[in-house]
Amino acid sequence: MPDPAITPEVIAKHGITPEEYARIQQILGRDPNFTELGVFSVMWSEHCSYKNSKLELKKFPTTGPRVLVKAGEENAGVIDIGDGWAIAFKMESHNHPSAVEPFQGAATGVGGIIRDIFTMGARPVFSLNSLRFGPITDDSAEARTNRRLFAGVVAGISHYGNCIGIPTIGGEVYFDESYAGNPLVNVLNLGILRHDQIARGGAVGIGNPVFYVGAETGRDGLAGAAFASRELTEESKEDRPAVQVGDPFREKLLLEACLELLASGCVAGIQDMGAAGLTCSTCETASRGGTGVEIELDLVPKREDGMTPYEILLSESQERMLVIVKKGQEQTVRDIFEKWDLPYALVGEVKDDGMMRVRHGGQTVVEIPARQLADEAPLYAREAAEKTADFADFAEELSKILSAPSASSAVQKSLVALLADPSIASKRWVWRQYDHMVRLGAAVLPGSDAAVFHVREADKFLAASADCNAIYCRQDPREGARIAVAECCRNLACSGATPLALTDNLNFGNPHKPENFLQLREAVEGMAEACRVFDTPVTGGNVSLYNESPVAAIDPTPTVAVVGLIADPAHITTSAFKQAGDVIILLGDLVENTPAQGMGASHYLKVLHGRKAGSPPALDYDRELALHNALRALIAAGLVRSAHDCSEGGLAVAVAESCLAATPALGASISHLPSSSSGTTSPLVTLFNESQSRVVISVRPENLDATLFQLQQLGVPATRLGEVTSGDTLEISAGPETYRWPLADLHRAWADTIGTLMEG
Amino acid sequence: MRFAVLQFPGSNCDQDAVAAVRSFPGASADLVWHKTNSLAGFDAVIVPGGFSYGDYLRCGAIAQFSPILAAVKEFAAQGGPVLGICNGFQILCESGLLPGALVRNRDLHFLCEHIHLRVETTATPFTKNARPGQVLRIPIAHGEGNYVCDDATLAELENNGQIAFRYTDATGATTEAANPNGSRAHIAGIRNAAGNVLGLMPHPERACDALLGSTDGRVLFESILSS
Amino acid sequence: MKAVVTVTPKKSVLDPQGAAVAQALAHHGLENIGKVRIGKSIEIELPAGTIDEARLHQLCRDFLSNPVIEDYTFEIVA
Amino acid sequence: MKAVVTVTPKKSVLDPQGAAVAQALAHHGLENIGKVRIGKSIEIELPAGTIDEARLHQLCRDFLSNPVIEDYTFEIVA
Ligand SMILES: Nc1ncnc2c1ncn2[C@@H]1O[C@H](COP(=O)(O)OP(=O)(O)O)[C@@H](O)[C@H]1O
Ligand SMILES: [Mg+2]
Repeated sequence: MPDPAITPEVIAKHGITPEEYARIQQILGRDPNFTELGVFSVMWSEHCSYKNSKLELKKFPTTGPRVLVKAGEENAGVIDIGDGWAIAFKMESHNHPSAVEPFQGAATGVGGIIRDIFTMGARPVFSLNSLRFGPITDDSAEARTNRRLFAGVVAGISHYGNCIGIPTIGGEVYFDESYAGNPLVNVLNLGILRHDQIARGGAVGIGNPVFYVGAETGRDGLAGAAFASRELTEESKEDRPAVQVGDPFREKLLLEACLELLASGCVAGIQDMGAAGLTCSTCETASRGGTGVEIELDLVPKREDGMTPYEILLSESQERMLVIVKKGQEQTVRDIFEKWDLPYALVGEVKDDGMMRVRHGGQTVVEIPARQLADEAPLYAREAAEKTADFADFAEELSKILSAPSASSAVQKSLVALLADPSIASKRWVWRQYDHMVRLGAAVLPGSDAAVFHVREADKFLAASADCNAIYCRQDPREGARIAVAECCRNLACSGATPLALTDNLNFGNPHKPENFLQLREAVEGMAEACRVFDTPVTGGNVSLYNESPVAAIDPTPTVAVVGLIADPAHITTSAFKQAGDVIILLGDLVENTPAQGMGASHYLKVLHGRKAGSPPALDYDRELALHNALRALIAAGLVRSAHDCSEGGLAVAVAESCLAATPALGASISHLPSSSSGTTSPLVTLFNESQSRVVISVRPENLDATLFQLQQLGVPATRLGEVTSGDTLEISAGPETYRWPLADLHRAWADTIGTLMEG
Repeated sequence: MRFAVLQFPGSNCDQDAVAAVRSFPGASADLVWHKTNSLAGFDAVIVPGGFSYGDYLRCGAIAQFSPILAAVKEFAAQGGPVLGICNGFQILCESGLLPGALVRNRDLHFLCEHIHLRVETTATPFTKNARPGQVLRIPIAHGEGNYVCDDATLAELENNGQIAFRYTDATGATTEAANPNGSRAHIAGIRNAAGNVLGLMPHPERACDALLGSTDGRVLFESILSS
Repeated sequence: MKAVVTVTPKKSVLDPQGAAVAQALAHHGLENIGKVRIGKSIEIELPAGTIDEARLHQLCRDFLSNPVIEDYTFEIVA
Repeated sequence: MKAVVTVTPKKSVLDPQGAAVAQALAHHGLENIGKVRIGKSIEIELPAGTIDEARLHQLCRDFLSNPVIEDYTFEIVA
């Protein structure tokens, strides 16, 4: 079948603008053929080129004394963790594929990010995942669809991660209308390596042979990068044949074979085939190496007959790698890949002419300057809307809600409703489907503030957390992004860890809409600023734009994940109360000193009043940093029995979670809430405000004075709240009232909600 | 004592088993590649967990034809101690070294969590140091751990004392709620008639280090090391 | 009545399970083996007359197969 | 030639997947549904004459099914 002629329609169908086409003509000095047009279209898609976001991403800090490989240089940044050991980690999204086929979409997302990590020469050690779905609570057709997506995504992550034997040790899941029809599936993987094991993705050494290793190329996933760079529409369903099916078993073999190959010393460069497959890996390795690469498509292992050059080059079949081998050491590759029963083929050679050249059936079918293709995509500074945030109405609305005569009886039911909200409720139904214990490292199991993992080969303790409160980001993307970083670092501090570095996944709507682009810019600037404050350089990440269902754009969701180091296993701290009689202390203020009193954009408003309204709580860097340092100091001094930060749902939810996280559950009696605040402030505010920089800790009674003294020295406000009890109730006195909740009721709301919704 | 830890394509608890064994004084462990056909020089064999051959077709179905399995059969026939953990248990059932089969969990989900199991027999080299009726807290991590067999086989297992572990609650009582996967007669592990081959779904190697929340798995390794 | 639905992976979609089984069969003496594809066979017992073909098609599409990656056929056995 | 092997869970053996599908179908209007059993359908492509019935029986018994829990049937399609 002859290639279609290149008409304006064909160009437009490839998502290439007339200006971009002119640029292609200029680069080539001629018209592209059909295959070359396809190659440009995927490389210049947002997914591969970041053409709409790159100018923003440059605002992130990427350097620091621990940074061994910077974000953007290679597949993932590499961070020094001491004693000659390093970690490589990055987050990646698979939102659109998961919307179309949740199980395989999520599964191949896991596979893709794992390849990025072992491409760096690192052995993958653990994964996290950050998920967003539409509401799952009612019996509507929409909720049924959301439950199907949720179940499918979790099963897909479980399938791939468990089979390959990499524990999924943490993550987050939220439910909100804005993700209906457009779920977010972001997965992080982290790997461990020695400093001298860092592998590079450059095609270096003129004349070096180029090997294709891994699964055969099929027609699946055709032009997925371009797919990810479009809005989801009804027609997207026609993209369905593009669905990729993952094979975690093959990937496990590929992982072991590649690490063995890298250890053999015969590798000059290595690159995974992710988005845009063979195309991306050939032109990127050539561009990085400052060389050219020529490959012969007839030699590529294929799953189907009769594939055209266009199909072979654009296929996104999974579990494949490109390896540039030192000349003369070809046999090593053959031996290792035969040992692992994996397909491989010598498909090309490194050239000195800077071209990506592809041959097929005795003819040259692609000849494009590699650097211009890989690294010189057009960059766009999109138009951002004016900032318009105006929350004047909100003060009035809030005072109405809080002064309603029923406010105090509302306290009783509000805590239960918040704990039963699927975004706050226990995610055990999710994480017990993930093998989080393989590799013998899960020192803190899922369910605490941060996951803690003992990396046995390096004898290091890493803590990791992923966070983003998208209601905050919707109301104020800059503040929301700052808080996401702060909250992540706070979670680490609660576990006894010091942050090392951060990775992010920027999930936004169509950047051509100025209001969406404003959100992106605000979030990036807020995040970049916070990264500087918390000293967490960015190791890489991913941008997922065009997250819009037919109805509307998603709430802006700049997910962040921070990885930290715990100096001494004795410092590992969890959120669960430990023993009756321990004293409960709040670090930080009871209520922030602003008109919104930390109630803006709160889960209380959303869950109890169906409103996403008001300005989010304000973050004060100095207070936040002082809090983290104080936590680490108290923990190192052996004073802290449990630590849990106040986030969604505020103080009451934090205390309840610390009760319920204990096995068996422990009660608490909060009897010392200062009367000044409870006098003038509604108990709803006292208990459910989401003011920042707050952590609930428990200490042994004999350590109370020493703890309070240290906190005073460190300048962190502290309030003694009450005691952990052995009883079966949570009891809180706020103002004139005392509220009592049987733990069994709270437990049912919190522990069983998601399972009951999902299992029916 | 020298342990062979088998390594199939897709094994993923092989390194964990090696690490656990090496944490005991006097024990050494080596990985043995599935294409090998001899176990000469080894005192005990562990068939570790994971997804051998992707668990495609049926869990453990493809692994039973590996060259190393022939060697395992010979080793077992001569009375050598063989421990199959999780996927290893499935492989031992598929290859006929243990009776019965393992099918999908009752609720169809993969489940990873700490559970309790009761020691039902101390007449195996891996449980001889345990107390009969001792309750162990050990993690499971499987999607297909639901033990099935026909009535005659079950009767035989019961009569010969071949049921090695049952799922229970923390007090040692068998209940539906404490049975994580719907396993017949709450079976978590069984042994062969001779007693030298033991398979179980829970992962004792994940319960050998206090840092990971339980050391109850150590008794299996201590038992074999003291024989 | 009994309906027997056969669900198979679409031709263009990767079938990792089939590929692994083909490799295993090749090791077992079927060297010249071609493709192996593994699908599901679903037997449904129903009182006679409960279901017509149109409804069964619908169930196959909505429940029993995943139209994104699978095809189905069925037979109604008296 | 093509061999199509159908493997089904034995009647006496619990089939959790079949039970779940039966329940889902019952929720969706097939109230009187009886048993649902989910098995496998395995299509094997081979050069003509590669395999005879006896050998295929053997493969089914030893590998493609587990006789403890499954039955099989096969068809050879030209
Ligand atoms: N949100 C982000 N923050 C920081 N760096 C990013 C972000 N998104 C992408 N990058 C970086 O841009 C580079 C290109 O990313 P990407 O195309 O996703 O790599 P890959 O080929 O592995 O998919 C990577 O180094 C990545 O880490
Ligand atoms: Mg990459």
